[in-house]
Amino acid sequence: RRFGPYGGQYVPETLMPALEELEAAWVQARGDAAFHAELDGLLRDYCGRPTPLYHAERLSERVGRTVLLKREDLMHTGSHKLNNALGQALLARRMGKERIIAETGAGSHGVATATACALLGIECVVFMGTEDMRRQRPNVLRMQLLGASVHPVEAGARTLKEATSEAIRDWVTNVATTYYVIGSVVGPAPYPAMVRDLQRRIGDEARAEILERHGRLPGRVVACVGGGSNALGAFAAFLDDPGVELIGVEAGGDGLATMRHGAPLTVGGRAGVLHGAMSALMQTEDGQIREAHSISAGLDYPGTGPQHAHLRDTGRARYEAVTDVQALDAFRTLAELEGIIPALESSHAVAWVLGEGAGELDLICLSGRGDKDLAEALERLGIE
Amino acid sequence: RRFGPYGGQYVPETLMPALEELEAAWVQARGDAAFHAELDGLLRDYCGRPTPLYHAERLSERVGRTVLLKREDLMHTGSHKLNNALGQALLARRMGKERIIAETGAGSHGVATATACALLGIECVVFMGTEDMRRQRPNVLRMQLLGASVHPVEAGARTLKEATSEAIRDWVTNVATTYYVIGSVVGPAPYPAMVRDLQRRIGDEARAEILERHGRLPGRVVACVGGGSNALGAFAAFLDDPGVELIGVEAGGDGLATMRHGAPLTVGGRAGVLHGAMSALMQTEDGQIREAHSISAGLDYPGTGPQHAHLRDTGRARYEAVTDVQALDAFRTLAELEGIIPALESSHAVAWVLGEGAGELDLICLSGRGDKDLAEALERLGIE
Amino acid sequence: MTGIEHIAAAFAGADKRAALMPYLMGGFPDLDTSRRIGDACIDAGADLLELGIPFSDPLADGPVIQAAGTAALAAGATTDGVLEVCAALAPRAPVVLMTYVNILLARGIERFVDQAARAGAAGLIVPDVPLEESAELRDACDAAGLALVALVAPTTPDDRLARIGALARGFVYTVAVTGTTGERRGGDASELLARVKRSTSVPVALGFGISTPEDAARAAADGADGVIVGSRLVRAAAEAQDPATEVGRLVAELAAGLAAPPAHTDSAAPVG
Amino acid sequence: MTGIEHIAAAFAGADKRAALMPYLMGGFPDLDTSRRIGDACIDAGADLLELGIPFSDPLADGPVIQAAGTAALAAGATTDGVLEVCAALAPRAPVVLMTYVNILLARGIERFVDQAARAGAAGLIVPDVPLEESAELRDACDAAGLALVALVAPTTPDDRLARIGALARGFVYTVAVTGTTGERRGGDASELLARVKRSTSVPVALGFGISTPEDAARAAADGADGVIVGSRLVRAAAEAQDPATEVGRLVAELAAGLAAPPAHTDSAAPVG
Repeated sequence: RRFGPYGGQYVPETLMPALEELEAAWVQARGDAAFHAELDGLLRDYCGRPTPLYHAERLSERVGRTVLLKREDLMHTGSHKLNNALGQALLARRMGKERIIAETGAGSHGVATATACALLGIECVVFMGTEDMRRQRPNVLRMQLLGASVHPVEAGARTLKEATSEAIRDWVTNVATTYYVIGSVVGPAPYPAMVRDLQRRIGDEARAEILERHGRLPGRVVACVGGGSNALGAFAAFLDDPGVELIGVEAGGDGLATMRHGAPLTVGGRAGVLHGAMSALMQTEDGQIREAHSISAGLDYPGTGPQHAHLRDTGRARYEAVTDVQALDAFRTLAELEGIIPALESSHAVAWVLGEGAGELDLICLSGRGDKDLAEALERLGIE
Repeated sequence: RRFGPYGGQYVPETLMPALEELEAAWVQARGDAAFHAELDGLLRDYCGRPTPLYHAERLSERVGRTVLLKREDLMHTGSHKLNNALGQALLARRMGKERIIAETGAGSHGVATATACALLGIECVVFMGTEDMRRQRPNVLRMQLLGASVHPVEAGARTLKEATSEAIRDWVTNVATTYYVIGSVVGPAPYPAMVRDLQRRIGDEARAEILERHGRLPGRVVACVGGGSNALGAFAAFLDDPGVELIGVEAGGDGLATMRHGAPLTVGGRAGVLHGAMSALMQTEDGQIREAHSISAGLDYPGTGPQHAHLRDTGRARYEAVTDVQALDAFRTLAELEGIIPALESSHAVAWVLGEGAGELDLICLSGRGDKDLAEALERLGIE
Repeated sequence: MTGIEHIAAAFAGADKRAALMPYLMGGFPDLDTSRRIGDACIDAGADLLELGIPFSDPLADGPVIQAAGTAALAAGATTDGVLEVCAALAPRAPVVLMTYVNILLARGIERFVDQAARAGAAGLIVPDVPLEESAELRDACDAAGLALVALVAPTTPDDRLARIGALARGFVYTVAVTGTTGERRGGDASELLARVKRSTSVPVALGFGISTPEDAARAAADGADGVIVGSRLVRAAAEAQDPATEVGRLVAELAAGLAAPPAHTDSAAPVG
Repeated sequence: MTGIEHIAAAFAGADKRAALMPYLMGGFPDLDTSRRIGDACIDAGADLLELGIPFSDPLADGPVIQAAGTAALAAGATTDGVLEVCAALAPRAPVVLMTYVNILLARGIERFVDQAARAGAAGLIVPDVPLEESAELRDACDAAGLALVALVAPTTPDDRLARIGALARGFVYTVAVTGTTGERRGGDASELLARVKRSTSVPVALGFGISTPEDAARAAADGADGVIVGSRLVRAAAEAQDPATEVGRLVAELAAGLAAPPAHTDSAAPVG
């Protein structure tokens, strides 16, 4: 339940029995071949896994080294989020839960959860900040069409942090009937480990394919980190490969100096508790959580997954930040060079690679597609 | 160059040498292992092929028989169109063309062409009716971001027919430097056969997989037909399987009785020439082309591929129409039952299956995803 | 007298069927007014006070207390400021501080507990520190003589209740409903209270959803040794022209409700 | 006299360096006015007339003629109506009908050709019927004595030119530029015209992009046996208060340009 000092279960007593029940169900499901067979079958036939590992030639030429993209953007619903949401929804059905809730920032996890619920015929409520609803309107429409209720959250900065708090409050209230599908490697145990396990096929697939096709391991694995599920899913397979550098790219927002960012790991944010787990946080002296800022709703979060904080402390992974402007530039560059429109979240990982001179083989986890970000990004880019 | 009486090369003399050059280049490329290796590699690593064949259990339950979905919606860019656009863009590069033009209705082909051009570093201009630009605004934004110029077409009903005419006019003018990527199995020879060949891997993959996984062939293959490239791509592999019924679903629009539709095959439209080929057409007594009508911009076309007209005449394929309302209902139904938001085009094929009582194993070509249609469809559905 | 003893004395000495513990948000609407609200509560018959230190992300709180916390922070409330309010009120009644664990972690658990004790606090409620995460905090509280109040919920099973009850200090805070703080229709808590009382030797207070004198009377009738009323009073503090007077008036009504003989209410009827 | 002979006579008898063939859109702005425009052209010195039957999707036409066709259809023009205009004009000058193949297919190729011949048409231009698709249509035209005018373009290679030229009837329509109809700056057509003339025994006319008397004179100087002027006149018909008078005035200027001795123009200079 802990990753070094991080993690834990900092939740109201009302939820503790539910977490225990969840952990037991997950341990059981994890060991059940039938569960894996169903999940694996759906990931293949429904979601389109394995996703390709694409050698981006023009991007490689631009940066002077080989760059491979793990194409989670080709997953059904357009991001890696469905790997997790589908696994948890199957678990929820197994546990006999009749209602599923989720929080969402960029909307990708909300859409993924709404999709899994439609597929399994389970009621679905998604909590979303109203600022994010504005920024990611297409995803709101998708959730509604999929039959989910989108519950607008007006508190605070009206983004992911508030949506998560509201989802937890709903869970506290309806815990008997409700399964809470957390969308990243955050929250109280067992979520961070469970979500990582559900996402680690990103890295497992990529590792197997790069060995088979390129006969070697990557020099670096680069992924964006908000909560950090795509990053941890990609990193997990390489943790025991000491030669592979792991780079988590956080949201630099307006710049680290401005405090308007979402980079608690990069700035060395003090450990604290948010949403049930201890991890690196953006907070005041007094322990109030700061509002994060990022052009990318999915990275607009002042906390991060506890295992990332531990990987940082142990030095196994390195965390850096790129700004909104750099991410936007990468968004456009990847579209123009490779015909791939990345999610603004994933654009942060691309931006880091574009800005890095050295290296020989970078593997980027392209965690999602940027269709959802078009209006926002083009406005900022001054196209249209 | 003909399919029975249909097809041909009804274009201005200026283009005839270009068509000859194109045909020669295509015949050569088709026989070149290196061309196929590059195309196959990109289709796998860049586009995500093979696409899954998904057994839609809740949809199957609803209609009382097994329904399989060929998931072209999971292709990079969100539809089958990239199979063709990528193949033709590679051909254009091989021919030394420095500029690519395309027409688009729903925008899927425009996005696919813009994507292929970005990938290969070729200039791209896409012609699109201004009514379609309004209906499919996200795709306009995507094309612009991919570096393509979107050329608005104001003539006539401002939809696909006019965009195609305008693209041909550009081609006539710039034929020396320009390759015209037609997006469907229409246009003068060799386009209908070439596009079919580039799309037939839809059917080839599906046929191989259904034999392997289900040990049998489908009872029916069902696909929507505007120009008809996804349908022909799906049908091609089954033409010599007499036990497999082939159903093309056209746009019934407001209903066949209203004349506001896009169903020239279903209503027995007289043969005529539009955009360089003879085929079934919606036209007046005097030979003026009628305006089509469909909620789906991709089916909003008064003509159709010449091979479809021939398949209809010979009885090998059957063509029916579903209305806008039925397509919208299917759009919503598939989202709610399976967590898959289909393109409004593909929704026509789903609608036909939903409305059909008999049968035992239907294979639907789900030609694209419906993200592009959200705003339009939800407004019509009265959600929001 | 330690904080734990203070609390015990307050429960023992309550001249009502159950001890009355109003909740107030420290620093809401501002520090001075919140101190005056605390005074008014004591004047009106409160036996103990629960004093909230605002936190930006209060997971266990419903909209009323959440909004009050946000407003308090916007008005400049700090942990130190609320500890000063505590110091001002503590001589008159036992004050139990309520906040979230990140507020403690920000200055270090030991330091926080030490400062709370020096501000005269009698106990501490931290709703996001369940039994499993409580060892360090309880050790610190025990060392400082502060009661680390345990929370139990309707979802808590008996074996867990036993473990929590055995480690409880001051009193057990029984959450009446599964949910966040707020005014709502409550059900019969007698069975839950009986289960909790079997698990512990300290008094058992009931909170969450209690807002009217009738609610309070029913909680007492159901067996609560104390009743905690929060959102109703915080709402009054937010809405009233003169928050202290209005909260005092409500607390007096609640105290009267607790003093009166139990009304014959249908337990299924609305009570809010 | 057959249509083919009519056309040959018109080219031979042109009292200018090259025959002048104005294009007008049948039914634009309405049927009657289009007939009067035709008369005005003949009065002003046209040697032949090209008469368009409007089609909804005219691929070979630029914006001006495209818009005129759309307007003609909106004003109720039909194939039969334009054939009546043809019948009215044919006694005064050879009329070459220009339309797209779907208009022919709508009533059947043989029937269309028969009706055109009966309306007095001398020839037929169908820009979307290239050599490869022309057999049936040419057979029908030959049978009816109608000249199926072949088009050639700058992109047409020599071997293809030879095949087209051998089958040409009436005259060869040489498309001056790669592109659609319209007013634009033209280049030197002498080389193209020489190539075309080597390939055929019939007269060679130049069209597309010719709009001024200077353009026409240059085309003649470059070797054209005839010049076709379309978009400039259709634009005049669209914009003028009195279309027939204005088109007649322009045709007279064009005719004068063709009659005058060649000006010393720099062939690279703008001519529009």
